[in-house]
Amino acid sequence: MTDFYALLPSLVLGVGGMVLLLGGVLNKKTDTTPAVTFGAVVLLLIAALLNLTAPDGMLFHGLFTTSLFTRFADTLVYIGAIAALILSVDFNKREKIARFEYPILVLFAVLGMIAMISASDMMSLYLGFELQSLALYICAALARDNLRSTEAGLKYFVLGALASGLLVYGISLVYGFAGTTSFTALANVFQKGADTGTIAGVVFVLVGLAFKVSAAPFHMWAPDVYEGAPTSVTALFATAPKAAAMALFLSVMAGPFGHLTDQWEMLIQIIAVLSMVIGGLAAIGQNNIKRLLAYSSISHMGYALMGLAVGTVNGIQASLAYIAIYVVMSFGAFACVVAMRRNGKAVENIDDLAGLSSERPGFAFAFAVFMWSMAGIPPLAGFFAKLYVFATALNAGYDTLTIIGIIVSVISAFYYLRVIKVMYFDRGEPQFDRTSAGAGFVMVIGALATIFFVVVPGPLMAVAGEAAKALMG
Amino acid sequence: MSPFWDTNTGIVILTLLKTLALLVPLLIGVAYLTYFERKVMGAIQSRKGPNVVGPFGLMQPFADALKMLTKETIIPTGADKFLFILAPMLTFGLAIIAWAVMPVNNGWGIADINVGVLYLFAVSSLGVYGIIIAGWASNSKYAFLGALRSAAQMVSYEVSMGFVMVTVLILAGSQNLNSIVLAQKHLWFAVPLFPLFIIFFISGLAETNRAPFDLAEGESEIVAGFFVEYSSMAFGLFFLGEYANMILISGMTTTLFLGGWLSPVPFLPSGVLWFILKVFLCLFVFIWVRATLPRLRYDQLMALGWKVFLPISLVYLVLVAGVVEYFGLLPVA
Amino acid sequence: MLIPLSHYLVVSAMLLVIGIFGIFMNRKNIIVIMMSIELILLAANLNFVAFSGALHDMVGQVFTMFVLTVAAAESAIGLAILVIYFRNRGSIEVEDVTLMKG
Amino acid sequence: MQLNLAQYFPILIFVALAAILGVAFIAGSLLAGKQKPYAEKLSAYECGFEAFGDTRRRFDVRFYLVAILFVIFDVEVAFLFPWAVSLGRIGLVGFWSMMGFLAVLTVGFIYEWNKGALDWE
Amino acid sequence: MNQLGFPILSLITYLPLVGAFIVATLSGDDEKVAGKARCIAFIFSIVVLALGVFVWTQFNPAIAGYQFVEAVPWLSGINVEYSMGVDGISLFLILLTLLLTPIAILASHGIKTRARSFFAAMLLLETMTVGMFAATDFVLFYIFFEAVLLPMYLIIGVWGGERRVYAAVKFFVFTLAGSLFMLLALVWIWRHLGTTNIAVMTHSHISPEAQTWLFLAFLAAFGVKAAVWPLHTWLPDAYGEAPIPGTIMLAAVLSKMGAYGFLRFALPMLPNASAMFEPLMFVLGVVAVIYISYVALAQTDMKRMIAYSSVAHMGVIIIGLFTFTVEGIEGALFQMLSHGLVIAGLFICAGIITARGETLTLRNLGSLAINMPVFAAALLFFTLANMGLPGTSGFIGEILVIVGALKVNFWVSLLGGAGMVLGVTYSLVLVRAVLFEKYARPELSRLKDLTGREYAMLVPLAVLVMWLGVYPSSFTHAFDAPIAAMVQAHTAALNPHIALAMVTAK
Repeated sequence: MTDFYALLPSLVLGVGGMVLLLGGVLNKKTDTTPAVTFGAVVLLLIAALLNLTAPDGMLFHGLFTTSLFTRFADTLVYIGAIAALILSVDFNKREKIARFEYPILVLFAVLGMIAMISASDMMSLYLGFELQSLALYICAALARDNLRSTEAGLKYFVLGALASGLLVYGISLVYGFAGTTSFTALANVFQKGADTGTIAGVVFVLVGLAFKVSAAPFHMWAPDVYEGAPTSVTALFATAPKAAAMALFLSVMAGPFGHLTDQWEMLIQIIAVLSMVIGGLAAIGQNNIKRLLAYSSISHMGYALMGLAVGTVNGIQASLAYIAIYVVMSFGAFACVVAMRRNGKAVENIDDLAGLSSERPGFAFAFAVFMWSMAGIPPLAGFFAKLYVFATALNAGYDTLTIIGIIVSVISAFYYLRVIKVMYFDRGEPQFDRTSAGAGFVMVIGALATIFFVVVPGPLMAVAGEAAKALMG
Repeated sequence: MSPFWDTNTGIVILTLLKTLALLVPLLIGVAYLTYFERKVMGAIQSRKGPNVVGPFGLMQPFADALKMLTKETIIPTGADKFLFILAPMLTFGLAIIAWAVMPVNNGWGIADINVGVLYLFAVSSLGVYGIIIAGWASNSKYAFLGALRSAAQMVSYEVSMGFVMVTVLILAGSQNLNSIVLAQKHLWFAVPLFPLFIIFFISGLAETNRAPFDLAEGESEIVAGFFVEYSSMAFGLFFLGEYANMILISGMTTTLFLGGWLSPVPFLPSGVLWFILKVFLCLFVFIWVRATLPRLRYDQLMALGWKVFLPISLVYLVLVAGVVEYFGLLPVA
Repeated sequence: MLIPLSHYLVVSAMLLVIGIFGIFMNRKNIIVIMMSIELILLAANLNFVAFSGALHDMVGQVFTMFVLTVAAAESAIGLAILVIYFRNRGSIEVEDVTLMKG
Repeated sequence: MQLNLAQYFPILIFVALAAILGVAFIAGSLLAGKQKPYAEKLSAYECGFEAFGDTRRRFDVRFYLVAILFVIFDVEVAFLFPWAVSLGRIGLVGFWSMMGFLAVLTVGFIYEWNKGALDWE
Repeated sequence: MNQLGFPILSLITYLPLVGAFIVATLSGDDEKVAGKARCIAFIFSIVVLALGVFVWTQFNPAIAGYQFVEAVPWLSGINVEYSMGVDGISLFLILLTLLLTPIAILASHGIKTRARSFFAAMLLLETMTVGMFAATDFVLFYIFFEAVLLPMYLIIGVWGGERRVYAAVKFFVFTLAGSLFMLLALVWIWRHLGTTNIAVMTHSHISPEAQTWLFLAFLAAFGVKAAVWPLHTWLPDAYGEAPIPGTIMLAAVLSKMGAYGFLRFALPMLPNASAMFEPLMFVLGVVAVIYISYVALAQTDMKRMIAYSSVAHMGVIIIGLFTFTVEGIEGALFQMLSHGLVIAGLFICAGIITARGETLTLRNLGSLAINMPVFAAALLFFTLANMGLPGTSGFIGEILVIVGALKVNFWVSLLGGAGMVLGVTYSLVLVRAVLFEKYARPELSRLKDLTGREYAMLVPLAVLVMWLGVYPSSFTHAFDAPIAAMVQAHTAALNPHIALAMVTAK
């Protein structure tokens, strides 16, 4: 029965998704997209609530685990997905890419993410990983008559498939040399150290995961995909899958490979530093806001990985808190990008934001809040995210890492600043379109959360701490 | 057995002999199938068929073979030479090697492997390659289009064929073809699985690109389909392959549904003759169908595969599995 | 008949390398890239099956089944995306995939 | 490690024989027949017209669709094979697991059907 | 909690935030709503000012430590509390902020476009500044310190002059880069001292070597904010381009943040490093006073001239701080208050001219004394106070600093004093150019004298300048105790045996 209760959220998503699919395809007379989207949001909400009450434990003979950690990460995924879906309603309609399949694909992607977050066996990990990837490949190419979108889909597919290929190859090596695919069994085996074959496997797994979180140097796909995919889809990419992939990264590195810290620690550090630096520097030259946010997300992944590089409970806690805050900032920022419309057309260039603040002060303010928060300027949430990561890294003696992080975060503040500069200082001809209720709602929620995080940072940190403890055991 | 047959060389020679013992009759069978077809079609169309070369025209197949052998092999200029030659060999070879697992009599299967059905399924799937390669390598529009059509067609029918095979497996509880035949001791699977039996046979027709599913080579539309550019023995190999495949499908039908070598008559002994007889029966139906039914349109053909056969076989599979599961009829595997 | 484990591993490693090179060196056709991806998955499968035999453990083979499924789904989706891309672009040359410089 | 490959030896023999036969036929005809090629003879057959355009360019997207559908269903059959054989040993859980799987597949099938993926025209 | 049993400091800090929210969400036409927004903002700032005065009345000057302390757990996990409090040092800086905000709001009569955002930003700025002065936790301090950037960046960039974008970005970049070093210092301190509570930090022992690095970090952060020469280059641009209310806040309050940082962190926490860097700071201070005074002399724009004079005065403050004498530090602190009031008055005068549609180029001005006598008197008064005329607040601050410096180093005292004399020259140049030179253009003769609103701005400032100048002890007695304690601790840290002697003497 425990199995059943813990399974309930997934069941709701899976069965509900299929029901919606049938409903959508069988009703040919009316446009079912709004109804299906609404249904999907409701399903996600139900699943999110059920998830909060799910019991801890091992499911299906150790294929899955539920713990506070998984519930924490799942919640982030739900939040990101719900926000992205809300954003998609109006955007997709205006861009004429409204298809009822999209919310269903999101549901299945979320199902995959949940599976991979809860996975405690390489097999379930791989299946969850692929379920979400496959659904997302399609999402990227959602605007199927748009060259950029299909090209994004193609790129995402090729590199994503390569990543999962490397991942599964790594898993095969780990399986072969350790003799098992179960996380707990692997952890036991690796207590005694590991041989070369295993380490090769671990490296492959690590590379595959790094691809998925788009950490440098495996980040090349992210800017193109972010730019090419429809904005509503990019909003999804930047939130839920990122959170899920980071959670997976944490659970794999801290779980089965937890005893191999000596082997992977250095790699994670390198990846973290490269991500921070490349994401931070490459964003400077961008003029497309989606590309900018892509690089920014690469850089954010670097900071989040820094917590993992520390490898302690506090480090994981900082990472989790970072991702949580990142998800909020990210969906907020993308709500703003989704709302960037002039004369009925979606615009994506930073210069198109000129004059926004005089015409739409609220919108501009929200956008500025997200940009500043991403830049890590107090008193916004993004600052605390960084502060915690730096504090834990420093506490664990990673002075160089911390200093690089701080310097990069200051340098990268300037490109966020540029967005604000354009919005507030540059004069442009107005005529921004009315922001849709959905985008406005997401924007407001995100902005409020970002601004007022400073008031009560305690609960999030406490939950993140407990989740980290649940993960590290 | 003398110790010689237990040494490695002995095993090799023995297997070789066994293989030849199967192959030679098979090839002769293929040759005479063409004769048989012309004769049957002749009879159906109230004419005589081949009757000049040899007594009753019995030497006709050899005459044909000789003719083909001496013809010029034309390789078109734009063709990929290697693939062009490879394709007919592949088609022919695949039709041959499937026979390695076919139990013509109890225990007579040359390779008595326990995944026989899977092997058959796999080998018959590979048949598509020969056609695709031929169409591609020819560098001719007709060949290419024909190849695509027959590939799509074969592939479509393979799915329902797969479902049918799975249903058989549920009843037999084994993938070993020998065991499957033995499981039909009391009741041929054609009886409880009658709709599937029909589907299987019709899919077999489609798999072999036979009438009424032969539109990939429909002369009126795309001349000869994927082998329009072939001549001489390369063409001959396709030809042989097609007939070998017919025999193979008949053999599979016999094994999976008609009780293989088992005797249908209670007091007569089972044996290889029964097998041959049943195969003959199937082949006769093959030819009969060709002689009587008109060709399907391509969309009808695809719709039949996907919209009729697939759902029926899927539903029937579930039905059979459910009945078997809940009425305790499972074969103890 | 005995085939040592290491032979399998070497073959699978070769498949992997060919696959990766196929992706990065290939300048012609996206289909080739998709085939390379399949090759990588095959390499993993080969590993799984070989290890499964060596360890007398069924998990590897079960894993292979899953990988096969995923590979099928992946190539289905990949083909679908490729087709719609081709419809828009009119070409599947790798060098043409340059609308967005990354 | 020892995989039981002995069973498959006859198949190897079969493959070898089939290959030999194929090669022999082709080689025989090459030797026996007179080869007198010239350009006209070697050009692709286009009902007597000059061939134009590239043969290996685009073709109907529906063929891709069929390929995609096939891949999906064929893999599913691959799952069914071992399941069918071992149905007796895996009990009700095994039975219903596959039913669930088939249900998912059916949903997909209904979707395809209604989307017109199965219509050729 | 504290002597009031009520988080009065948080109330003072966040009340403007509420006001900002109300102002920002006003609905209506942009033009029409401007007056309403200004009115609401003004009411809020006055209420907060009243609360601040109330705190002053309740303040016990005899206590050296923090009063009205509030502390609640905040950032779990990294051991940071939300804690606020005031002592004699921060009390008057908070009051200065509270006083100048309503005045700046009054001065923003000319802001017509996007007025809601502007007044919201002003109130936000007040929150951040007050919060920064009241914070008794380093993390909290840092947050407010950085957050000040956000509204100020917008105020300069949106409502500023022609080169506002350049100025705003330069301001942001300089300050952010500076505070980067403070952040580094912050994490170092958090790691090595295990606390970010300022009071605890101040009494922790830090090795001299670490002190050196920390001092350099603080120098970068606070030096930029305080516009210590040569880190001041953002300042003339920012002051010059910002709208008048923004300039008032920048010059009067924000520049004090840097000096406050030195006083709060660098001196008490890093006695060895402070002593070591004393000569450097003196040099910087003296250079600022003398060189910048010359630069000011060369300016052709009234606003920029006042801006440079402000840099020069910051030099005086720096000198005073680093004398480590009670006189010097008190002088510096006094000078901070005085300068805040005086410079605000000067910029208001500049604003009065611009409000009448005139440019601030000195060449285009002249003889304003003829038909704007009251204005002339005010400008003259503030200019005199700026150059330290006895009887005004400026005199007290400067004389205390010179006395303090004399105790330490004659030359510093001499050069500093000489610099102040230079201040006289540019002040006079300014006054002459604006008030007494003959009409540059005939239009100037049509300018009207002060309006009621302008009186309301200038009179309180003038009164306070007089009060500070005539009766300084009503202010100094509040910071006697903390500064005495600080100097004592500083001496003790440098010479342990003296500390021992002092203890035994008691």
